[in-house]
Formats: sequence, C-alpha cells, structure tokens
Amino acid sequence: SEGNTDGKPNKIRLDYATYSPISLVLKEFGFLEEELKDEGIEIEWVFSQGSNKALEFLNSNSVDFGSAAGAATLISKVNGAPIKNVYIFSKPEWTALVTLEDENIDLVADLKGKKIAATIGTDPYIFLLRALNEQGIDPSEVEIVNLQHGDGATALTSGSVNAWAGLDPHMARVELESSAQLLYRNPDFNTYGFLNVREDFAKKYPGYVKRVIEAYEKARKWTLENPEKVAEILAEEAQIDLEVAKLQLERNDFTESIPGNAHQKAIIEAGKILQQSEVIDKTVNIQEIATELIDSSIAESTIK
Amino acid sequence: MSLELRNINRSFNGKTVIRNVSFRAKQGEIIGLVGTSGSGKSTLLRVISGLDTEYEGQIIMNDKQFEGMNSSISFIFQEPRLFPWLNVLENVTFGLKGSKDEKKGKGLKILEQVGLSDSSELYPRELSGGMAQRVAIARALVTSPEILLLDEPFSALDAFTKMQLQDLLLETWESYHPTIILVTHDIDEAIYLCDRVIILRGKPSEVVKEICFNEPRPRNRTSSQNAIYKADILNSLDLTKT
Amino acid sequence: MSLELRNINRSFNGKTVIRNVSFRAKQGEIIGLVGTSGSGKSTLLRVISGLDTEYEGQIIMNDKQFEGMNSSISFIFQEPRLFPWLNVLENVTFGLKGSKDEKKGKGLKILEQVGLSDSSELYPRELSGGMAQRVAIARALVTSPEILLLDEPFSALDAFTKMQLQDLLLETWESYHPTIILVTHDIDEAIYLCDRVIILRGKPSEVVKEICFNEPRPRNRTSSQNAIYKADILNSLDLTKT
Amino acid sequence: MGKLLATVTTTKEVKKSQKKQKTNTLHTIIFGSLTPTILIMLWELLCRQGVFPTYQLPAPSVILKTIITLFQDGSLWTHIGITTLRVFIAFILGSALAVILGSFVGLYKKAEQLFDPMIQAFRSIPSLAWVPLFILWMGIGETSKITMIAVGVFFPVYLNTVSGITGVDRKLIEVGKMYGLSSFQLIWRVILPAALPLFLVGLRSGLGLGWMFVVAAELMGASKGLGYLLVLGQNTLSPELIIASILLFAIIGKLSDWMLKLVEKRTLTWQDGFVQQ
Amino acid sequence: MGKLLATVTTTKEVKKSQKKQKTNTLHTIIFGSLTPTILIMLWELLCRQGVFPTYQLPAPSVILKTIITLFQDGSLWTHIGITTLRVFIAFILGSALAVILGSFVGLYKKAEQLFDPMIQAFRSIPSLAWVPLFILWMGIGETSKITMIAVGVFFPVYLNTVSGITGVDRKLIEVGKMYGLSSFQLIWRVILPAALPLFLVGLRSGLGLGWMFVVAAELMGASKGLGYLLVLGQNTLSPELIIASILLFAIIGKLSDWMLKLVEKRTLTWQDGFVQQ
Ligand SMILES: Nc1ncnc2c1ncn2[C@@H]1O[C@H](COP(=O)(O)OP(=O)(O)OP(=O)(O)O)[C@@H](O)[C@H]1O
Ligand SMILES: Nc1ncnc2c1ncn2[C@@H]1O[C@H](COP(=O)(O)OP(=O)(O)OP(=O)(O)O)[C@@H](O)[C@H]1O
Ligand SMILES: [Mg+2]
Ligand SMILES: [Mg+2]
Repeated sequence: SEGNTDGKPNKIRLDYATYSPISLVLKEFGFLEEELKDEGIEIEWVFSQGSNKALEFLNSNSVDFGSAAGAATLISKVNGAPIKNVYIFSKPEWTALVTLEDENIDLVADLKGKKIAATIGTDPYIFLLRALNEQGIDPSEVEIVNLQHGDGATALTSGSVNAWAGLDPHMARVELESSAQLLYRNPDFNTYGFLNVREDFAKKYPGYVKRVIEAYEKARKWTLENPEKVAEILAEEAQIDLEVAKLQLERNDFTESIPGNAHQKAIIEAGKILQQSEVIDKTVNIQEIATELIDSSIAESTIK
Repeated sequence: MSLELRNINRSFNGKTVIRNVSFRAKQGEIIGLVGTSGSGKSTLLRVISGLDTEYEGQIIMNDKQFEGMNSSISFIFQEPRLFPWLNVLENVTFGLKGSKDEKKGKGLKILEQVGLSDSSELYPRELSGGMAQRVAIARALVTSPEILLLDEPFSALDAFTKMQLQDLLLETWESYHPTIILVTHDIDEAIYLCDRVIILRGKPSEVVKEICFNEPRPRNRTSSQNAIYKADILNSLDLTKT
Repeated sequence: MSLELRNINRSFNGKTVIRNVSFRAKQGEIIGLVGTSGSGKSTLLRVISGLDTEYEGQIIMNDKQFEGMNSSISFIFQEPRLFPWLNVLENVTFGLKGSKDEKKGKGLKILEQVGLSDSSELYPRELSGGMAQRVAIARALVTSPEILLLDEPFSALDAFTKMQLQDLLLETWESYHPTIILVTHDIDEAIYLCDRVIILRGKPSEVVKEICFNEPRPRNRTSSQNAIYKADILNSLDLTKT
Repeated sequence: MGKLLATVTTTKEVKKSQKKQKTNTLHTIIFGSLTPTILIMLWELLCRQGVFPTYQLPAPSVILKTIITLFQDGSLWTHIGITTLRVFIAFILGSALAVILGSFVGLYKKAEQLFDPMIQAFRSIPSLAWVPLFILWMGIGETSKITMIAVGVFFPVYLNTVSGITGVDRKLIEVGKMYGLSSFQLIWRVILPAALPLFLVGLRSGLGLGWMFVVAAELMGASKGLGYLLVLGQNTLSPELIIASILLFAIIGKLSDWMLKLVEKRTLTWQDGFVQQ
Repeated sequence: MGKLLATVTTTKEVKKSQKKQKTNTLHTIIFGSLTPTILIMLWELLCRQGVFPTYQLPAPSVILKTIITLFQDGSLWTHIGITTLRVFIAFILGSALAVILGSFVGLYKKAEQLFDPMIQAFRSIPSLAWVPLFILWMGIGETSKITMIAVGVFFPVYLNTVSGITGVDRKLIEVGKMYGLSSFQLIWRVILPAALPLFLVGLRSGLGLGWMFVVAAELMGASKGLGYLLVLGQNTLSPELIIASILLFAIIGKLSDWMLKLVEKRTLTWQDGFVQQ
C-alpha cells in the first residue's frame, strides 16, 4: 500500500470471506494477480471472519478493501471510520427469522413474550427489529438474547431460545439438518454486501480502485455463469457441506453491483432502527452519513 | 511395651546399610544405640517407627508382629522438624488430643520443663538451634508415648542444658516407664542414661557388641567405672581396628 | 586477618539478645565461644559474618572498620544448609573458583579428608545427619578462608569421627593459620582446640569470662589440667548461680 | 545490583521496618501509580495531537466520559455487580473442585493415572471452544456462565495444588504420620499448610483466569456484565466501550487480586524466605 | 484412605520401584486412557441412538472422519504446524520476559512497586479484549499473533517466578552470600534452582494459557491454524470442525505439557518431597 512516487501501490491488500462468494472466486482464480502482474504489484489476501473483523482490519490499515454488511459499515462510519463503499458484492438474503417446527410459532406476531437469539448490532438483529416493528411489536415485548451467530443456532436447536434471527451459512445448515424452518423472510430487510475501501487508498490510487472493481466484475460474471462450481468453492473454503453451500448461494443475488439509491435507503432504514435501539447515537444524521459513505461514481464509470 | 528386632536388613539402591540386626528391649528398658556417622542408626530407628517399610526382617511389639504405623511410638528426629507455620506452643501440642485448654496446659507445662516458657509464642525461624531441639523434645515427651525413639536428641545443647534435659528424660521415665531407644554419640550420656548400649559397626553395619550398665539410677556422672565403660565403647567403635 | 568486636549489641523485636560484647582475635588465633542454648552465640557469628547488619557497635578487621560481606570469611552454619539440588561434590565445590578439573580435584581431596570419598555422588537427602555436617565442613574448609566461623561444627558426629575432624581442623590451621571463631558446647573440644574461650551468659548475654589455654598444640585430650579448666567453664556457665 | 548483597533479614524484622513504612504507604501508592499515570498522560496527549484517530483509539478523557455516563444511568453497577458475582461464585466452586481433585491426584498414584491425563488435555482448550458445547449441555442460563468461569479458575488451582502437595517436605509429613494422623488430618494439618505458598499462587492465577473467562461466559446470552459490554462494543464497533470495559476489567481484577495478596501476606508470615531489597 | 499412612519413601527409592514399573508402563497408559475411552464410547453410543443430533454434537466417528479428511488433503499438518510454531515462539518469548521481569520484581522492592501493580491489573484482561488493540498497534501479521499468545504465557510464569523467588529459603541464600556471589550469580546459582518447582509449574500453566490464547491470536486475520479452524467451524456452524479442533487442541496441548512434565521430573529428582501412594 505504501505508494511509489508514480502513484502506484506496491501492494494491494484485500480481504476474502465466506459471506462474500465473489471474493472467494476472485481469490481462487487470481484475476487480480493476473491483471496487475505486469506492474509488479503484489496482492495480499486476508481472511475475514465476519463484518466487524473486516472493518477492524480497514480501520487499522491492515487491508485496503474489506467486505462487510451495509449496516455494520454504517455503524463504523458513524464512529468516524475513514472508509467508503464503492461496490456491492451481493444482495444477499442472508438473514431471516428461524424457529423449530414444534415451537408452534407461525407468525411474527406469535413471537410476543418469546426468547429470541440475535447478535446485537448485526444484520440479523436489525432484521429482527424491523420485522417486529412491521408488526407493531415493541422490542421490549420480546426477550432478545445476545448470542453470537453460531451460538444462536445451537441455542435454537437445543431449545434454549424460541426463535433466532439467523445468518447464513448457519441458517442453511440448521434448515437442512434439523426441524428448523424460516418463520419470516424479507430480502429487502437485508442490508447488502458492501465492498469498502479506505478513503486514503481511494484518494491516492483512484485508478487502482477501478482495477479492483473490474476484477470483481469479472469474478461476478463467472459466478453468475457457474453457480455449481461456486458452491463447490464455498463448500471447500468454509468446510461445509455442498448442500448447505448451495442453499446459501440460492439466497444470494449477484445481479446488481453498482451501489445506488436502493442501498442507501436500506442502510438509512437500518440506521433508524439502530438509533431507536440506541446502538447508534440519536443525534447523528444518518442521511448525511449514508450519502457520504456510498460512492457509486467509480463503479458507475467502470461498469457500463 | 516390649520391642524385638529380628534379623533386620536394609539396603538403599542395592547397597546394604544394616545387616542382620537383632535385639530385644524389655518393657521400660532404656537402650543406647551407638555407632559411627553413617552407620545406620537413624535408619534403624526409622525401621522401628514404621516410617520405613522397605526393610527385611521382623519387628515384634508386645509379642505381636508389627507393620505400619503405631501411634504409641514417639520419634525425636535428628533434625528438629518443627512445622514452620506453627509457633512453639502449637508445635508442642501438635500431637495432643483433647480440649484446647487441656492441650495448652500440658504444652505450657512441658515448655517450662525444657526451659522455654518465655518462647511459647515464637515461630521456628526465631529460635536458636538448641531451642528448636528442645521444642522437638517437648513435642515428643508431651504425648506420653509407650515407646520413645530418640535420635541424638541433645546434640545441639550446651553441656549445662543437656544435663537438665537428660534428667528430664529420666524423670519422664520414672513416671511411667516407657521403653526408650536412644541414639547418641555422647558416650557419657549413654552411660548415664542407658541400661544397655548396642554398638553398630562395619559396612554394612552389624551389632558388634552389647554392654550392660547395672548401676541403679540416678547415677554418678563422674564415677571411675564410667571411664572404663567409655574406653571399652570407644575401643569397639574404632574402625581402624578390625 | 585480625578481628575485633567493639560493643556489639543486637536486639530482636525490641528484646536485647547480646549486650556490649567486645573482644579481639589476633591473626591466627582460635577462639572458642561458649554459652547456654539461646545465649546469642549464633547471632554473634552472623553479626561478624556480615549477614546480619542490624546490630549496633563496630566490627574491625585488619584494623579497618567493616560492613557488609567479605568473601575471605567462611561460615559453617549450625545446620548443614546443603543445596538440595547439588550432589555432595557439587556442594563442596560450590564456593570454589577455577577450572572444573581443579575444583573437582580439590573437592575430592577434602571429601577424602572428611571420610566421604564414597559418597561424592549422593544428594543431600541421601545423607545421614553426620555426613551432611561433614559435607558442610568440607565446603567451608576447601576455600581456605582467612577467617573461619564455626557454629557447633561437630555436634552431629560420633565421638570417633569428631576427633578425626578436630584434628583435620588443626591441620588446616597449621597449614596457613586462619583466624577461627568456634562456637561449641563440647567443653573438651574447646579445651583441645582453642587458644582462648569466651563465655557468654545472662539475659541479655554478655561476656562473663575469658579463659586462656597456653599449652602448645597438639594437646593431650585427657590431661589433668583439662579437668580443672572444664570445671571452671562449667561453673561460669551455671545459670543457677548469679 | 550490588545492593542485593547488603542485607538479609527475617520477615519479622522486615515487618518492623514496614511499620516505619506505614507512614510511607502514600509514597508506595504514588510510586506504584507512576507508570500508569505517565502512560495515560502520553496517550491523552497523542490523541489530542491526532496521532491516534478516535475511531481507532479514543482519548482517556473520552473513555472516562463513557464510564461516567454508564455510571450515571446506573447500569455500570449492574454490569460490574453481576460479573463480580459470577466470578465470585465460580471462583469458590472452581477452586473447591480443584483442591479436592488436586489433593486426590497429588496424594494417590491411582487417582493421578486416572484423572491427570484428561485434565491436562482439557487444560489447553480455549475458552471460546467451550461456548457451543456449554450452550448445548446447559443452555444459556447462569449455570453455563458460572461453569465456564469455574473452568478457567480450575486449572491453575489444580496444577498448583498437585505440585504443592508433591513438593511438601517429606520430613514434615513423617512427623504427622508419627502422630498417627489420618489421611484427612494429614492433608489438613500438614500438607495444605506446607503447600500453601504454591496453592495461594494458584488461587491468584485462577482468579485472573476467571476474569478472562468472563467474556466467553457472557457470550452465552448475557444481557449484563463486563464481558457483555466488551462484546457489545466489538459488535457495535465502538472503541470507547471496548476500552472502557478493558479498563474496568483491569481495575476490578486488580482489586480482587489485591485482596488475595493480602490473604497471602497474612497467612505466610511464618515463611522464612528471601527478603526483597 | 488408610493406605496413605503406609509408606513414605524417598524419591530415589521410588525410582527403583519405578524400574519395576517400567514393564508396567503399558499398564499405566491403559489405566490413564480408561476414563477417556469410556466417555468416548458412551458419546458414540448416544449419537448413534440419536440422543444428540449430528448438527449439535456429531459422533466421534464423524469427527475422526473430519480429522482424517483434513489429514489426507494435507492441510491438517499446515494448521497444526503453524499454530505449534506460533505457540512455541510465543512461549519462549513470553516466558523469557516473564522470568526477567519476575526476577526483578521478586528481588527488588522498587521494581515491585513500579511494575507489579500494572502487571496485576493487566492480568485479568480477557484475551478477546486485546484483539482490536493488537490489530491497531501491530497490524494483522505474525507479530500481533505471537505477541497475543506471549501475553497468555507471560502471566502465570511471571506470577510463579515472583512467588518462587520470595519463597526461597533464606538460609540457602545466606550460604550463597557467604561465598561472595554477585547478585546475578545468586539468582542463577541459588534462587532459580530453589524456585524451580514453582517456576516449572508456572511454565506449564503458561503453556496451557498460550494454547488458549491461540484463538484470539488467530482471530487477527489468520487463514491457517487450529484457532482459525475453530472459529471457522463456529462461523460456518460445523460442529464436527469445532470438535475436531477442540480435540486437536487437547491432544497437542497434552503432548506439549507432557514434554514439560518430563523436564520437571528430570530437573526435580533432588526434591525430597511427598511420595504418592
Ligand atoms: N534415602 C536414602 N537414600 C540412600 N541412602 C541413604 C538414605 N538414607 C540413608 N542412606 C545411607 O544409609 C547410611 C546410614 O544412614 P543413617 O542416616 O542411618 O546413618 P546414622 O547412623 O544415623 O549416621 P549419623 O550419626 O551421621 O546420623 C548412610 O550411608 C546413608 O548414606
Ligand atoms: N530471627 C530471630 N527473630 C527473633 N528472635 C531471634 C531470631 N534469631 C534469634 N533470636 C533469638 O535470639 C536469641 C539467641 O539466639 P541464637 O541463635 O544466637 O542462640 P545460640 O546461642 O546460638 O543458641 P544455641 O546454642 O541453642 O544455638 C534466642 O533467644 C532467639 O530466640
Ligand atoms: Mg542419624
Ligand atoms: Mg546457635
């Protein structure tokens, strides 16, 4: 990342993550390495365990590009992180409300007074709040248990909680292997997969941001064309069953990659909910920050 | 309690230290055990006490074969072995049973007898060598054991204190006639206290001689007979002669 | 090295143990220190050695005031104080400097002299009481110190071994005339070895008497003069008289 | 270095000289807080200068404000209270079990062969790894949380108890045996006091590890507690909350350790050990 | 319990009787693996019976299969290798620092007042709490990972070193002083050997904690290692991966501890301690 005099980075550092299948494809096939080989630019891949790790890496200047959920990116931005969103790696339906068959919960309204597992501050949590909000249920009318995503799944299947705001691939797995079923889904309540870049990098090397997006586009096209093979790559990288990987991929929409109004709206809605639940300070102007965060210009100029 | 040793052998790492030691102590007898440094006196006491079970041979007490521990035996080790976390009085009453006051009473009485009334509150690290040894003696005597095993109990005491404690031992003996095995390297002491002295010698060491003193107690510390006994014992100990 | 004590006082927790002790030892003199148990003999040696600095008064060596440690002093403590993780030979050569072979040679030689050649490989826990004490003696003598502080060095030894080691001490003394301060409760020993005996008595203890022995060495262990000296010392020690 | 050679005095005497120092306690405290004070001032300065941006490392004053806010809305005491209570109960349970098992393993070869290999194997399993299993076995109530912390406490106490026991001077045990003590009495009256120094270090180590395991414990569905605060801070990417909870961990951990250290000082007055210069 | 009263023998003699036992080593191993074997069989049985569903707790056979698969595609060795290497380096660094600092604090009152309060405070900060700070300070390279593990190793070693030093028998130190040893020689030739038993327990505790800190370390951008496997398993909800990595932690941790225990046995032959029955 330390640049030469001629505005060329020595090294570009990207993260890859099991929640961003395109990043796996990109890494697997080395499109970017191929592209930049001649210029002598090194590519470094860093594994992100989750959105907040990716954002931590961005904030500490450990990566230049990081993949995170839209809502998480927003929170980080609110806290002053110098990052911006330049690309959408997927429109995932990675979160939904899950219960077990024998819990006899059929509607979101039935959740009143029940125990629900969720990870505070993350997409599933926002999803839960919005779903409850839609039904006019106040969060205080349910018991939200703060559990990490994987632990939430365990708590659900072992009966410690009645419902769970789930996240893929955990969700896909419990769906396939237990009597868990999706109680409520709504793709629009998910906040998209944001590929973020450090502002510093974007300012110094705008050309290379573009090159990275180009490579991402190439990987996206390949993904769209080879869903079977992507599932294999995902299964391999995440050490999960092929079936689980397929189910997870089914719920990912890779057709839209330029950040735009829809994305902005999604994170603003998420931001409001987060303000209500005091994860984000009430005095913050969400609108402003969302506009600041999303920069569609580079993607627009790259992708026709 | 009578005590009999039959053909005791003890080896460490294959090297025999004691060979074929046998003797019998009648109830109430005081037996001295004499031998050069490293001749196995302490080892023999450990065997009798039951702390050491890796010996060959038999230990017979009151005509019954005996193995393991026996709480009617008291052992004054060669080192004071005080518990560093207990003060003098607590150390002395360690082995006593009964109410707190009873224990304290007995403890203070014996501390008086060994000349340590002033020091009952001190911790072992605050004691002089001889004081620590006297605490150990007090701890052993206070329980009125039937068999007393003493491993050089008075070695760290000055001549004067030593005489006082020798007399204390005799007083104790007068009061209930315990059987006493006394390891000592002070021959005058052996002659003053014991009914019989057993001399260990050789490598591995064996019983080379037994000498009986028949004078009634209390004895004279400086009788002329003593000099003869002493010469006899020293002679038997002398390793240069074989 | 000459050694002088001037008005040494030492208290523990406000209780004075030694009061106003002064004496002077000429280069090469052997001084005996005698006193009842707990009279402060060990404390006095610790003061001289520099281990204890909380005393009042002055220590003067070779006419220079002295504070802190001095590596030309050797100290045989009242307990053997062997390092449990070193074997006998390693313990003996602990304070020696020089090449490994040199150290080993010196160590083996002194072990031979204290009668422990066979035991050089044993660890402290495998030693008898007397053997441990002899190792401690060997460790102190092997460095040829200019001042030797001995705290009841022969107390755990049988009469026979004790005589051998007393003679070893005299041999060492003959070879380079170190100054020796010997704490002992064996009055015969003091008479056999020392040029002068200093008697401590009282609470707090003070120097009550000094007795000089002018017979040339080697001395007779059983001369009639000895009995007179002995009675004199015992008399001075007797606490019942004031 | 030369100073070390100067004096060795027994603990009792040091106590006396410590009395002198009582007037100097203030001095000690000032001396002890020297390093942290300097560090914190440096940190504040660097933050003000903008060397650390706030989204990375907020200034101490900002963190203090966070703590004060928590304090004012009353939730701070709840967080601290519940975590302390969990650690306290778990500490009692974990160390009790460790002493019992440790005594058996230390005393009996058979017990060692039977239990020790397994315990040693469990010892290197990270706290986070237990989380899913504990949820499975014990649900997300207090049981699983307290068990988790107790697991942390257990290992150091166990290890030090076993070592303490096998290191007790044989000579003293023999004295106990001569007085016909039963095994239990022998443990209680000879072995435990003699193993006390090692055992107390084990307790202090265990307590420290207990605090560390709080986070894993409070990952299991807590809605209160310092560990919850920390995880919340990480999930909501708010560094001031993270660092505030770290500070609280440090302070409370230090306080609890200090109490154990007092106990250590009290119970080990008899030790005739090395005295610092 | 009565058996305990039977014999006390010195270590040397036990060694002799251990020679007898050499033929019985097999017996010991069998005995030691008794408990785990029974537990594993029970677990397999319960899984086969469907008491634990596989998505919660897979059967041992399934886990074994996972491990074998990892083994066959060669990645297992990489994971184990890299983690072991990290722990090894961190163990050396962490314990070296702990010995140095611990010696100073143990020996000098000034050093204790200056450093100890801070160190004690840091001791109760959970490993997870360090993650964001370490990423901030050191990035996500090997430095931060190794430092993280070293932090885990540091505390128990430090604590035991300090306690070991302050507990050394004054009598032996005095002997050292009489021979005019310098401070350094005194530490090296008297204090360290005498404090060895406590110090070795500290090392073993530290190593265990090092393994525990691996997870936090490998949260910092690792793509290889046992901690990575564990977290991956948690993030992708594959219990077989979680439990496989737990098992690997247990086995490797146990092996490394066993090596330290051998060292302990070797170096402490001189101890005249209590002998188990
Ligand atoms: N635990 C042990 N391991 C190996 N050898 C031992 C052990 N205990 C004693 N020995 C050996 O046994 C012999 C006799 O030792 P013991 O302690 O019985 O002698 P002692 O007659 O009491 O001598 P002292 O008068 O010096 O106390 C010595 O040679 C000693 O080295
Ligand atoms: N560390 C200490 N703390 C308190 N009192 C002590 C300490 N060391 C020694 N004393 C006291 O000082 C007095 C003298 O002790 P010291 O060891 O010098 O006697 P000693 O003449 O060597 O006796 P012994 O012949 O029995 O060895 C004793 O009353 C003892 O209780
Ligand atoms: Mg003996
Ligand atoms: Mg003395």
